Amino acid sequence: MTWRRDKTLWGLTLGLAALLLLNFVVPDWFTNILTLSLARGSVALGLLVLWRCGLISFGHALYFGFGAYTVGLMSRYLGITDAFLTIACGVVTAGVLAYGLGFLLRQYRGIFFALLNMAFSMILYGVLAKLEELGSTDGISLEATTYLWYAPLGAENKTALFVFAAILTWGVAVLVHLYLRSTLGHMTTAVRENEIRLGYLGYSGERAVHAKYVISGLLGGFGGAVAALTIGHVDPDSMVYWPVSGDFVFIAILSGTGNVVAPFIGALMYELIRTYAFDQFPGIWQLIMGGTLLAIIMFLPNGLWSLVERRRSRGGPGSADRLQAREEEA
Amino acid sequence: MNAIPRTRFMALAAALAVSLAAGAASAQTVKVAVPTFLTGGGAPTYGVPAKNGVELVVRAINEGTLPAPYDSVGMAGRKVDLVVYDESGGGTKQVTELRNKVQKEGVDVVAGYISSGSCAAIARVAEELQVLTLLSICGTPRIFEELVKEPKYLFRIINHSTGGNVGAAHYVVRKLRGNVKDGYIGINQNYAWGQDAWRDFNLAMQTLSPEFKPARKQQFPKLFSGQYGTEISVLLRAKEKLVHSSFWGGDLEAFIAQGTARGLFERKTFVWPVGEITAHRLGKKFPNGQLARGPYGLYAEGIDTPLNKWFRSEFRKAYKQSPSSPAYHYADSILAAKYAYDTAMKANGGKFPSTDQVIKALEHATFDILAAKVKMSLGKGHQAVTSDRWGYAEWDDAKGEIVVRDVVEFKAECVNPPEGVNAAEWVKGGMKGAKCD
Amino acid sequence: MDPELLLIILVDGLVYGSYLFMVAVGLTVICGVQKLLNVTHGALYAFGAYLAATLLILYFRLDWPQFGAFAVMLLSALFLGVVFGLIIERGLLRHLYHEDEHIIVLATFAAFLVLEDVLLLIWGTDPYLAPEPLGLLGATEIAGLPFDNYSLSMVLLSAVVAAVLWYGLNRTQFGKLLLAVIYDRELAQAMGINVNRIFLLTFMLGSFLGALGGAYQAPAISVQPGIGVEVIVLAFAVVVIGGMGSIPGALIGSVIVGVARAFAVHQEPALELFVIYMIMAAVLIVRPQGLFAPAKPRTI
Amino acid sequence: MSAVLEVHDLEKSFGAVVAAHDINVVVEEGETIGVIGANGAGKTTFVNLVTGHLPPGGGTVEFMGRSILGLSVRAITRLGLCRSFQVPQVFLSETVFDNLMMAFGVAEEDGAGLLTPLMEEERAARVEAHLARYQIADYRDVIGSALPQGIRKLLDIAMATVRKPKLLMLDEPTSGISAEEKFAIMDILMQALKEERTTVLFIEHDMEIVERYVDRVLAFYQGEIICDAPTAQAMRDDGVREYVLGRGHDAGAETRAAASGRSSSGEETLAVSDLDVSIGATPILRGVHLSVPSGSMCGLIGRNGAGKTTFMRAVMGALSVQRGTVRLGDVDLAATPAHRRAHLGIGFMPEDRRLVPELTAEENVLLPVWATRADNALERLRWIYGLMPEVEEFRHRGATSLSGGQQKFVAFARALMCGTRLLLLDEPGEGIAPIFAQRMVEILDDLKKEGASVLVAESNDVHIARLLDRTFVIERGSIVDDR
Repeated sequence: MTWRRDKTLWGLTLGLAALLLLNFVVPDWFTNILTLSLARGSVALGLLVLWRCGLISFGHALYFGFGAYTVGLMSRYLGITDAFLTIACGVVTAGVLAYGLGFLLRQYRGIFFALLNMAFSMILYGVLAKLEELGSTDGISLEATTYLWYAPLGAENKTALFVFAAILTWGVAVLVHLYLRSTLGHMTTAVRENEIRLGYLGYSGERAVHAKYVISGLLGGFGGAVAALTIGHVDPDSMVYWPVSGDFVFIAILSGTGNVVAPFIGALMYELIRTYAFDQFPGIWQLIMGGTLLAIIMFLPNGLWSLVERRRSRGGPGSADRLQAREEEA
Repeated sequence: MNAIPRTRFMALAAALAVSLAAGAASAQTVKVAVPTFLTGGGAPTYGVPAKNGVELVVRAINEGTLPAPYDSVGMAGRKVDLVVYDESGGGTKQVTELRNKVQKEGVDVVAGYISSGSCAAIARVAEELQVLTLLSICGTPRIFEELVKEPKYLFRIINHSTGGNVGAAHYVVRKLRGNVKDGYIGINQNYAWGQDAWRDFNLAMQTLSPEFKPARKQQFPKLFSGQYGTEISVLLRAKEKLVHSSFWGGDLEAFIAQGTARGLFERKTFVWPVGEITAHRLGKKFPNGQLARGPYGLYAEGIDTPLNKWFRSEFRKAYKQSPSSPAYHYADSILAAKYAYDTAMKANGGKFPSTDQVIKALEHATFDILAAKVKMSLGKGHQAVTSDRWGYAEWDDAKGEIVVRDVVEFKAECVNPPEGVNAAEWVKGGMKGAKCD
Repeated sequence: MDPELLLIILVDGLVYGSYLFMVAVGLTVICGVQKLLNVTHGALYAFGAYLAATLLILYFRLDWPQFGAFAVMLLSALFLGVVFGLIIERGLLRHLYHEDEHIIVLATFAAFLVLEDVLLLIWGTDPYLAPEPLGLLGATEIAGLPFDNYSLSMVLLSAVVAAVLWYGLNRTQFGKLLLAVIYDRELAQAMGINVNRIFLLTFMLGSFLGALGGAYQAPAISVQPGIGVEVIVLAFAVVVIGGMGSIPGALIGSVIVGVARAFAVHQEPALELFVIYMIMAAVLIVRPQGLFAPAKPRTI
Repeated sequence: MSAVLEVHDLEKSFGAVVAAHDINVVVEEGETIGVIGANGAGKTTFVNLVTGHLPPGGGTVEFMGRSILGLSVRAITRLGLCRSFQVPQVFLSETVFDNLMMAFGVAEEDGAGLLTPLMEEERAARVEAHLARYQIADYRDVIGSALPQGIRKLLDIAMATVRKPKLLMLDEPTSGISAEEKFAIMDILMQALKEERTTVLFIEHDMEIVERYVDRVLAFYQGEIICDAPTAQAMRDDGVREYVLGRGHDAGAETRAAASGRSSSGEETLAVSDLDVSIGATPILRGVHLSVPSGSMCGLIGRNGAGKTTFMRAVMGALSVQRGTVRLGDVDLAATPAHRRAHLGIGFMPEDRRLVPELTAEENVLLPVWATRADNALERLRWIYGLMPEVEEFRHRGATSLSGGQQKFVAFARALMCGTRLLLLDEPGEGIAPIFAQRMVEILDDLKKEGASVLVAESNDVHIARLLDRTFVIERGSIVDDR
């Protein structure tokens, strides 16, 4: 089991290639949805890192918004539109915030962790909605994105952004996958099931949670930065308000925690369901989203990825144990 | 990662995508997308009346039953295919939806948007998507001043919000000097519209009559908070007699209910830049006060153009109530589109015009809307100005409805900055170049 | 500071605090007994407000005694409590009690989304106004300012609700059985207590209180789409501040937030928006379990 | 020899309960020390204090010549002071291999090294060697929750030794392991530890284990060390005999059977056959047959973790029955909702008392009556007070203000309140002072004379053997002896 060949890296790379090829086939609006899925998927990936150790944040729009606003403010006040620089800054500022708040949050588990995150995201929402310098509720519109010396316009810019985002997201997913394979990354079950034992092995659960929290904050910032570039606009209502955090948890539930690929598939499914519901049933699209979420919770509690796992578990020795473990978790 | 589920998943996604793409436009109509609030707090007072206004006018356009000059069938001879969709959910969603509507469903014109946040979010995207977009209500002057300085596809068919609040200040200084001698205080919702409204009003007051002082601290309660007991205490305690409030919708209705129970409106005079819509709904329960803005809604009563008479009577017939200003604004945007298409066709020798020709026809144009004339004179010919009307609202027992008395009409050039001047700086700088009378 | 102003701040704070308490108390009851955070509570509040407003409008068309309005509010809350209690508890939560607490929160979040649209399907987007009861009780002058007695009666109502709940929980047989269920479900069952029925009754009670909060607010607000979304975050914050499941905690938490907010509005309006979250963050930093929750037992 | 651990004047109290007082211990390198004492004597608290899990109220702790007072568990562990647990603390959803892999990973990596892959060939080889040393390689791919108790215990200890600690503290290494297995497992363990030259301090109840493996004994009683001496000497110590071994009271054992009042009528009150019960995916009970004849007192005897509590919970309906039947008279309990048992006349006393803290003693006793609305409640209460006059004395005190023993009596009274047909008592004598345990036996004796049907679960039947009409010995979830 433990020594199964690691196919995820190949899968990720194939996925990247497929995405880049897909770009030539699908219509523009679909490219837009794909880019947004990459952004939201990254945030959900951050939630996955936390969720594996039994924690859920109902306030990750905090980091999403932080990354997005960093990009927005750089564009507005510094005139910096370079994608490399703005995304890097968005990621770093979100990471620094997560590092700071992490000292407090790492002491909490369960619903308190979830709600305290929500409280912080609502404080950020309040600040953004209040201050005209930060665009208030109207938000901030971004100048067209540039890539070092390359400054495409119009539809070309969207394609460039998609390619850029896809490659970066690939890199991010690979890094997270490598992290999850590391000793620190493996401290998920350990934190969820038995922090006392972890302490007596020589590492503290709080430190492990802090590390994971920073990683999830970085991913949130990354997602927010990419989303800001994709939308071309940042505003508090659609980036920081609490239902936005709810959407990320929705995607995480939809995806399942099985693999780093899952959140991206989940995010795409989410976008498609939402677009479809909004198109076909404009009056009751919330009802459809809620119904979908309920159905997932009731019938597919381990998310879409469990479909993959289930198929895989039919073959290969030793997989039954892992499946059993999963039932235990439930 | 396993290959099999992935292919299966991609197939599923592709199937979804195909089913989404179905229903793309047929060629022989003008497809008009109308974003408006169908859910959430903006729906009842703004979104739904707006939708009603649009649907009424579009039906009439397709039947050719509008009065002149809009009495031809369709836009440039083609029937209008209307797609109304929800504006709630914030800027991100609106950007995505706009893309979907344009790229997936192939709409030709977008006419709508209530919230400034939506407008700010989609402004550049509309230009990028090259779709003719007529903004209907969202008030922020930043659209053409900051966001899109070289507009091509983006137009706005009403005054931006500065005009309304400057008009309010003019009216206060001219008609309500007695109520403002102890100064004035503001209570506005804590978001962009509320903040802008207070700033414009306050600056205009300072320019027009610096002897009237604003209160030391203004109230900015959270949007949709619904509980105003404490704020009402503060207002009751304040020495200032005049209160500026750009509240709207459910917040305004709750504020009025709670304020009435505590005698607030007997002690203070209120300036409501967007109170007109609520006055419609509350009727007798609406406290007396100043209302804004423009020749719409209540203020359009008694404006005897054939278009306005038709609109008021048909609207009453269809929806059992008078049209409020959002109904006017949305209907006006459709009229603007029709004007542009029809004019462009004429210029094109009777052939259906290209989008560029339609845009050319609309830039710098002057044309009739329901109850007034608009001039597309600002924002390089993309931002309309109209005159602004202010008055004192009162319940009239005899008529059984709210009437407006002491109406003063301010010319468009009086309450709007000249072309090329930033609105906020114009007000701050003493409203130079304003032509009042 | 001016003592009159202090008095006014206190009264304003109590009125706002009682609003918070009425909004949060149902949530905290369910949270305490069933150990779950119920997001549908926001929808219950909205349903309560809608039903009460609709019935009040109808009621005031009749020529019946005006004070019957209060009975109308109470009855609509009772009706909703029973109906929704049954539907949500039996239909949804019963199947999820063995799940992780996060999953239950998410399930109620999903149910909340569904209910919001159901509300729209039933009542449409039109706002409902029924302000008549607001004027029914007259006004009182406190420190030179008129206060409407309806708002003040909310303080009384909160006090009554808190007292009845406290008495019911600590002084009646049913309450003592409830304490046993709260303490340990398995033991309660072994002692012959039908925990399933207690859960259903508790959920109905919590739903009733949520709907009552909405119904009593209905005359003071414009009842329209979206009112549930705002309420749920406030209620969560109060429950977290007071300690999950603690009724005195919810009461004291509400009063603290209410008075702090009134202070901000009178003295420093710019801070109003943050008051509740700052108090919540501060309480959690100092007392992670909230003001009134018991400490957890040792694990090894 | 040099001192590995020096503890001086260690103090700790939880509220009014003194858990450690004036503790002075010096552990020399290479020693094997046994810590003995009744439940609640402060043994585990001692380990918790030394390893940094609990902050001491006072005193000094030096490890390898350096003060470790105030350091975190993590830091102390990294210095080489490790421990195992009474209830094994393993990662239940991970395999044995993965558990150890994690342990090795944390032990071997620090700083940036924590970001290198956990799974690597060389580490895996070390894990395999460790598995072999502790003879658990057969269970390599079994997840923690599915392990037999003894193996789980070994895994717990194996995880604690990954770091090659200077000093290892084991908390009841043989609890929950059957009598046949215990020496085998201890041999494996002590052999492995000797190879690594580890100094060991372990808490143990089983005197056979203590006498066989330990050089020196520390005896705890009510938070204090009452004896610190070489093993043989300690076993002869009066204090140890009185407070730890409890042998001073054994004199009454010869009255066995003499007191058995009525004989059973032959009908069965409780009849359990072929019962299988699992918790999660782990089977706990396998094919249990057990019956309690009407009017008899039966014992269910087995070590910690043998399945006694699981059996009781299954009868009470808290766990679902996978297979088999559970009948009370002619009622099929498996098909009856859990809360109906009290209505049917079954009284249950849980091992850990579980009094509702907000209520008084009497209110706790009355709970079942309120729930079942049974008749004759006052009469029965008076009868119970007659049986246990001490409960009547403190009936108005809050549950939390009572001592552990008093709480046990209240829990007992509560079970009696509705237990008109059958009483299930889970370890009534466990975790309370000998004087209370003695009194408990007296009450059981009285109860027996009244002709009640009772099933008592105990880990050993030393105190109650004479009262039992029938004894079922349970081991690893099966009844192995029925006498």
